Amino acid sequence: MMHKAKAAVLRNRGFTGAFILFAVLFITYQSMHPRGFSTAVLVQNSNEVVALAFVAIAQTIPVLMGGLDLSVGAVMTLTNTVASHVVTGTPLQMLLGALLTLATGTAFGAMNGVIIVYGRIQPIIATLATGAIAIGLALILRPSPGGDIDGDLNWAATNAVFDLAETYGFADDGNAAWIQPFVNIPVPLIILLVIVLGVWLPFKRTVTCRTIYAIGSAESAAHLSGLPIARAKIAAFTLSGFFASCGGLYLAVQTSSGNADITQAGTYTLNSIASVVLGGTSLMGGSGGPIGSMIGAFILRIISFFFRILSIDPLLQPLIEGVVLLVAVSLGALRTFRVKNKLELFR
Amino acid sequence: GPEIVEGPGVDPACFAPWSDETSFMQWEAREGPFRIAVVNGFVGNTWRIQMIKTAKAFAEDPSIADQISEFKVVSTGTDAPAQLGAIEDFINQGYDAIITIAVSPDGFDRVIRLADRNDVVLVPFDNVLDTDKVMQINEDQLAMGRMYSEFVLGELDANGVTGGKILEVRGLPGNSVDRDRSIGINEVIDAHDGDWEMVSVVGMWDDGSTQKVVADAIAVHGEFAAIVAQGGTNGMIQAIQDSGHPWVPVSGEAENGFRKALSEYSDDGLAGISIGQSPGLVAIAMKAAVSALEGNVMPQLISVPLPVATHDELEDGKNFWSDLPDNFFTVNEFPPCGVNISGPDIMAQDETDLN
Amino acid sequence: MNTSTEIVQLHGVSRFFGGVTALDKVDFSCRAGSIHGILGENGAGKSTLIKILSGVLEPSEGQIAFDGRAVSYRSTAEATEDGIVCIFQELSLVPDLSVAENIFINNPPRRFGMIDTRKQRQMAKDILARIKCEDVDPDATIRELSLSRRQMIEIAKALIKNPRVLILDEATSALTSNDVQTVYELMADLRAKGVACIFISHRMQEVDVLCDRLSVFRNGQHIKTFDKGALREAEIVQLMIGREIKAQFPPKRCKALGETTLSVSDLRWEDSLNGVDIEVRAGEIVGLGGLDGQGHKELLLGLFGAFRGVAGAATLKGHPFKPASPARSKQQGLALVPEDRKTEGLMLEMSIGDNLLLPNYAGVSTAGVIDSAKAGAAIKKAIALLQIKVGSADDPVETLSGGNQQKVVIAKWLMLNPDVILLNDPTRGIDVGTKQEIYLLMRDLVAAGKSVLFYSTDYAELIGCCDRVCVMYDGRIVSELEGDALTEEAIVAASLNIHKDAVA
Amino acid sequence: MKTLRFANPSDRPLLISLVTTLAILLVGTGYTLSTQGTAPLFTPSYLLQQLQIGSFLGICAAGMMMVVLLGHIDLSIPWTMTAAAMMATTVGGVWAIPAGLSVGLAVGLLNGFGVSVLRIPSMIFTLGVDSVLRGLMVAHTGGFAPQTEASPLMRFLAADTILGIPVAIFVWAFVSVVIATILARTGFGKSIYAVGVKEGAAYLSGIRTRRVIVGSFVASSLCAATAGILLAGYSAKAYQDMGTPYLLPAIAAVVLGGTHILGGRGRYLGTLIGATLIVFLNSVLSIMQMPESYRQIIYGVVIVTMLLAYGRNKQN
Ligand SMILES: Nc1ncnc2c1ncn2[C@@H]1O[C@H](COP(=O)(O)OP(=O)(O)OP(=O)(O)O)[C@@H](O)[C@H]1O
Ligand SMILES: Nc1ncnc2c1ncn2[C@@H]1O[C@H](COP(=O)(O)OP(=O)(O)OP(=O)(O)O)[C@@H](O)[C@H]1O
Ligand SMILES: [Mg+2]
Ligand SMILES: [Mg+2]
Repeated sequence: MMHKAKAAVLRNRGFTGAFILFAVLFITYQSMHPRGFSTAVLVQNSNEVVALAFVAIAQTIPVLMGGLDLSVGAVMTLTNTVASHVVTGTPLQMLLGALLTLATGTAFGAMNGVIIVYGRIQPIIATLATGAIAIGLALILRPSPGGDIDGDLNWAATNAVFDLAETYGFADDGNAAWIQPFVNIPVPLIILLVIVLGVWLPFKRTVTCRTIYAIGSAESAAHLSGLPIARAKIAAFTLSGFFASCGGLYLAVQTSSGNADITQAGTYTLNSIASVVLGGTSLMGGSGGPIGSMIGAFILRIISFFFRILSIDPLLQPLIEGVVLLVAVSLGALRTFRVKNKLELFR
Repeated sequence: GPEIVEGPGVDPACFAPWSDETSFMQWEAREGPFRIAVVNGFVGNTWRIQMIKTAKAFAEDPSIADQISEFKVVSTGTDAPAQLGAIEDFINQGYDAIITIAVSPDGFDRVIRLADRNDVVLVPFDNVLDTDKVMQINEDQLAMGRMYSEFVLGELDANGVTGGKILEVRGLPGNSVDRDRSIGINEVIDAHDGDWEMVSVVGMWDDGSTQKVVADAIAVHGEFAAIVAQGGTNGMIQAIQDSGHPWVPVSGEAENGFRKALSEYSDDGLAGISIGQSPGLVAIAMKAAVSALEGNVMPQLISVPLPVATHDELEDGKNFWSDLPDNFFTVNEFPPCGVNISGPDIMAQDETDLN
Repeated sequence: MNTSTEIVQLHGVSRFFGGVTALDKVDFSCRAGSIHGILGENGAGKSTLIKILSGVLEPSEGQIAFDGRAVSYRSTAEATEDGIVCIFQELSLVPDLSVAENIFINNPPRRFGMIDTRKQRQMAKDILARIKCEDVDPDATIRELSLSRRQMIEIAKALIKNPRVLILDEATSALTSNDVQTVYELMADLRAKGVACIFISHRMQEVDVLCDRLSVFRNGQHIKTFDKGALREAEIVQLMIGREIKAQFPPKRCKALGETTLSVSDLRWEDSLNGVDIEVRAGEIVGLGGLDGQGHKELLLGLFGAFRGVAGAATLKGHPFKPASPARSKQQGLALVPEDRKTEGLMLEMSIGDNLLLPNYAGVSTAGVIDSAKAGAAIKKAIALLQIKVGSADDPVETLSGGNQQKVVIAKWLMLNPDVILLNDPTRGIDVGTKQEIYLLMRDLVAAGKSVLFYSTDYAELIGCCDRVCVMYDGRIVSELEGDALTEEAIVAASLNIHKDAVA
Repeated sequence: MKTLRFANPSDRPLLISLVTTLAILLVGTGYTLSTQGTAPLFTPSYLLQQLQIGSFLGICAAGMMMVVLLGHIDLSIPWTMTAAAMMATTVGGVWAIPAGLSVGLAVGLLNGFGVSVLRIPSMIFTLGVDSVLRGLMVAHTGGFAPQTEASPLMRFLAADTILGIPVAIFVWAFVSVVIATILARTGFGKSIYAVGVKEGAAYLSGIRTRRVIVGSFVASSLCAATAGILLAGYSAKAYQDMGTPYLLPAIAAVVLGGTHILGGRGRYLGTLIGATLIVFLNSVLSIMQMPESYRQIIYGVVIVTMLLAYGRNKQN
């Protein structure tokens, strides 16, 4: 049993490493924060990470397949602008609007998949191009930032469960006894976990998902094994679009608006790749998973949290941030020095 | 949160209300010294670096130093959640005032609500918010656009030019500052009775891009009667020079390089107006934050006078410096506000010398 | 003796790759309840035939019938539905997935529409027990397994599909003899159940032991099909290569040996090498024998500098030698023909010429710039030396057949004129004719004063080719056999370390 | 299908991108003819000017190609350009260009080290290096108030002309000849392809793969540094963030030129044409005063359409 557990940890050493790094950073930050471990700080932390976490998850699935999706940030931005137009009105209209937003991103992802599979274009390039298209569409939808998403929704979705109950007046405005164990949990965290686990865990147990891993690990073997390759590729990009649109939708709710910000889209795409790597997923594909990337996104965010509690020269902050990122991604590399068979370095 | 009160506000010479309709705000007075944070967005350009240096230097300035007990500056990049998160973090940490350059004119509802609940003074400046719920500080971008056009049209009138092409070099697409300046520019030109054809290119407020698009435009359109640029003006001058285009009336930002060129070539016929967004705005924002915390009545929207200089008003060592780099922004000080940290002081010296 | 129901039939099937005709109007059939061996040189079209049968490739022309009904498979999935299951020459396992996931890769047990991992693990355990691989953890990733274990998993993966036609394309080439035995039993079992097995192997003994019927292919054409025992081995070989083979192995020359070129003492690396002592002299072919996984590959790679932390002493041509990197070893006169030509030896999509020059650009450059005259001459020389069958040296090397690809790998090293040549199973998956050419070449090399260290899985080859054979067991050399002592029995005994154990 | 089958399949991308470039110029000319009745796009002065401006992108793309052929990517180009330009102008005088190039050399060595020795995916390592460089330049500007004026030699190389032809074009041509020679005619170049096809096999062939990788990254960074120095010369000064507009176009130029993004395949001529295509596309869109939104969409559509026309990955 011990032996098996050890083997399992070894097989997931990227994830384990990421988790430990995250825990160390997070606990250090919280203990240094004047209001560490309080609901307010947790709420703030989760708000900041949700959009990036969604985009990082969106990135993970194509990466597992051995491709990169350079359009995730752009799809997030596109759906953000869509949401800023349609998530308004009555609760029912808002719900429909949210679904429409998610459908837009999912459809865009599916289109990526179709272009990649039937056009036989490398994902990294295809999505570089479709990302530009997404940004163009976003700019048409929102030539300048704006939109008016319901303030209550914004407040309820970006706070703790208590505020959610209070805003919508259920569970005795958050004072009912049954809800007490949950009142301090940040809503954004719940949204993130429910969507990710709700979609990923079932998906993980399908042949399509297995095919995604298989393609990333050895595409020719997947082909010879008769796995549904085209379906899996399209599914991977479709899911990527879906998760990116979750990010866009949350961003819209969080900011009550839409913004076709090109640089922000680029930043999110690059940060999503960094999160995936920090989370222990191999860019070559085949191993890792979205949960790791979520943790990777947390790590990436926490690095900059420290600037708010430490006194560091503001003009040195970008340098420190860059160095820490470089060191963090290099940590995993220490393993390569222990590799005794140099040929293993090349796979 | 603040109360909406009747004017007039404190120290109107420094904190000038935007217009007659501007409302006034008042927070409950508290005891200093205060904890103040600046949450910047993007950091990789000279303007922002100069702004951050000004902020740090001003925090040490005797006129305000003893009212500030803790001062922190962070840059979040162009990432809305990160910027909102940083503001919220400082609210959680119990900071008294938070000064910010918003990455987007929208989307701050939540932190405004939080700031009000926690009695934190939130002061956006430069890129301000499309809201009247917070105290903000800016130069009037619309007026700036109008002045750009008025100046070049005035020059053209004086030279007896009644028609032709005018090149407009725009900034970052989707940005509200770009939008406002462009509206101002076009409004005035449309209203003029000359026969003008507008050609508009996107220079991203960046010297390189501007130089490229202006060179392109000159290559294709031949000659322009005037060039109205909002930024990247060093690049515009360079492109005019390299293409051999005659000097025509131009407008532009307040970079040192542009002013150097205006002064150098004004005898050859280069006429220009330089109006800049000043990195020194941050100092006024800090001052306004402290004033608000002290319980003074403050205008909701504070207008900082436009620092205008035309080619005939330039004076070396005063409003530009011929021996200093092109990129830094000449206008940094606002004497009516007691903000006297000049551009060369900020950029030419090491911080340690300054303090 | 058999039921003689023709389960698959091909009529006039051809397959073209661009200009290459891989299969030329082939008529072929195979019966249920039989084991059908397919023989042929490299590039004869065997793999192409079975790829067409199993839906990987579509025929350019011709018809296929299964159970008397015309079919045209567009994917392996469709073929699998009819019960045609293939174990390919290139492994179809996914390295990062677990053993259980690989075995049940596209038909996992499900519960509520989702994969039931617990049941999958249990079923994997069962099938692993059936193929006597109980030592394999169903949760281990394929990456963690040895090549022979992987081939067994591949067989397990085929078995759970309940094949009616089971195709093994050189699926036993890397198996240990124990596993080969298991596979024989499995196949006999399947035959009894009425399954048709199609078996491709270059190991004549295997084919001989196992098959009921044999078909010979040559140049994409079906030459002949006959029952086992109808023809003698020599006749079969003649059918395969289209000419008669006189002696299988070139004569060993009893020339006086030269100096010791490579000597190694107490070489250690990780768990795989536990103190190897070996000496190779100029003019000598030294064989490495033993069961799979006893450290041969590690010894060769370690000597060539591909490993870190190799301990022990070595001398090369009298000078102390520390394996540092392939580049250094190359400079010092070592060459290695690696195990897997496709992934370790060649750049498949690069041209034949570029592949030949790969280790040797310095030799054909002046002042860092390639001298095209020199380069062209070198390529021509290499092609001529090994009689590589090429259209143009600018064609990608992947267009060559396996044997010719292997020749390219060997040729690129010979161009450097190395003193010691390390060969890691160079004849695996190579046809008899080419094998013979390689044996001859090895002899020519040692005659020219080179040394060869030669690992092979084929005992006959070791006996026929080598002047001396060192048998490895558990990372050590346990026995050295020479002259008359060099017999199959002796190698087997040493491989199982019987002799040693008796002493200890 | 049949009609597009000329001599060598690897020539197809070249031909398509060449035709597309011409088509872009024709569309632009159609626009200028209809709006102002002139056709300046086919005048030598316009073409030379575009090539002059294009030389910065062209040089970046040449370097990027060296890395893409390995199957890697260099995301540190933006701030390598900026850092090289800023260090060059800070040092100034005759040492300006050597200073800028040393920045390139240092960055290339660092990138190469991270990718080949630490074996961190280039996508992430170069991204990290890019942000470190940005941090360094922010700190540099913040603490040292550097000079930003280009030296006379930098001005000459980027903005002057010889016999009416911009010097920058000669620089681009020089870089092109060097890179094309390396790739086609040297062992180092062939080794780049080999490592791009299969690093393990290259290593076992006795190629010093680490050196090859380091060498390619150095080449990429040196090209970026050269482009940065030229750009600073062209603008007469160095400024923060000057390299950012060059990253994605450089990747696009390489790919539109027919280089396979996963490495191992591609010809320099393609990259040259790819860079030219992007320069003219940018210029024509700017002339047509295309709003940013449509401009982005057109970029995307052009890339996808062209790659579809190339019909890559036809195997399987
Ligand atoms: N994808 C392909 N493209 C071009 N030619 C091919 C391709 N696949 C096979 N060929 C050619 O078809 C012929 C038959 O190949 P095949 O793989 O069937 O031979 P084989 O009998 O299995 O040989 P081996 O014993 O080496 O496995 C060879 O000449 C080979 O080069
Ligand atoms: N291509 C490579 N990628 C990553 N690591 C490598 C590579 N080649 C070698 N190494 C590692 O670097 C170290 C030295 O390697 P090696 O001896 O193969 O290279 P070399 O060119 O001979 O360099 P040196 O002799 O100076 O160490 C070893 O620890 C090896 O694992
Ligand atoms: Mg075969
Ligand atoms: Mg070494």
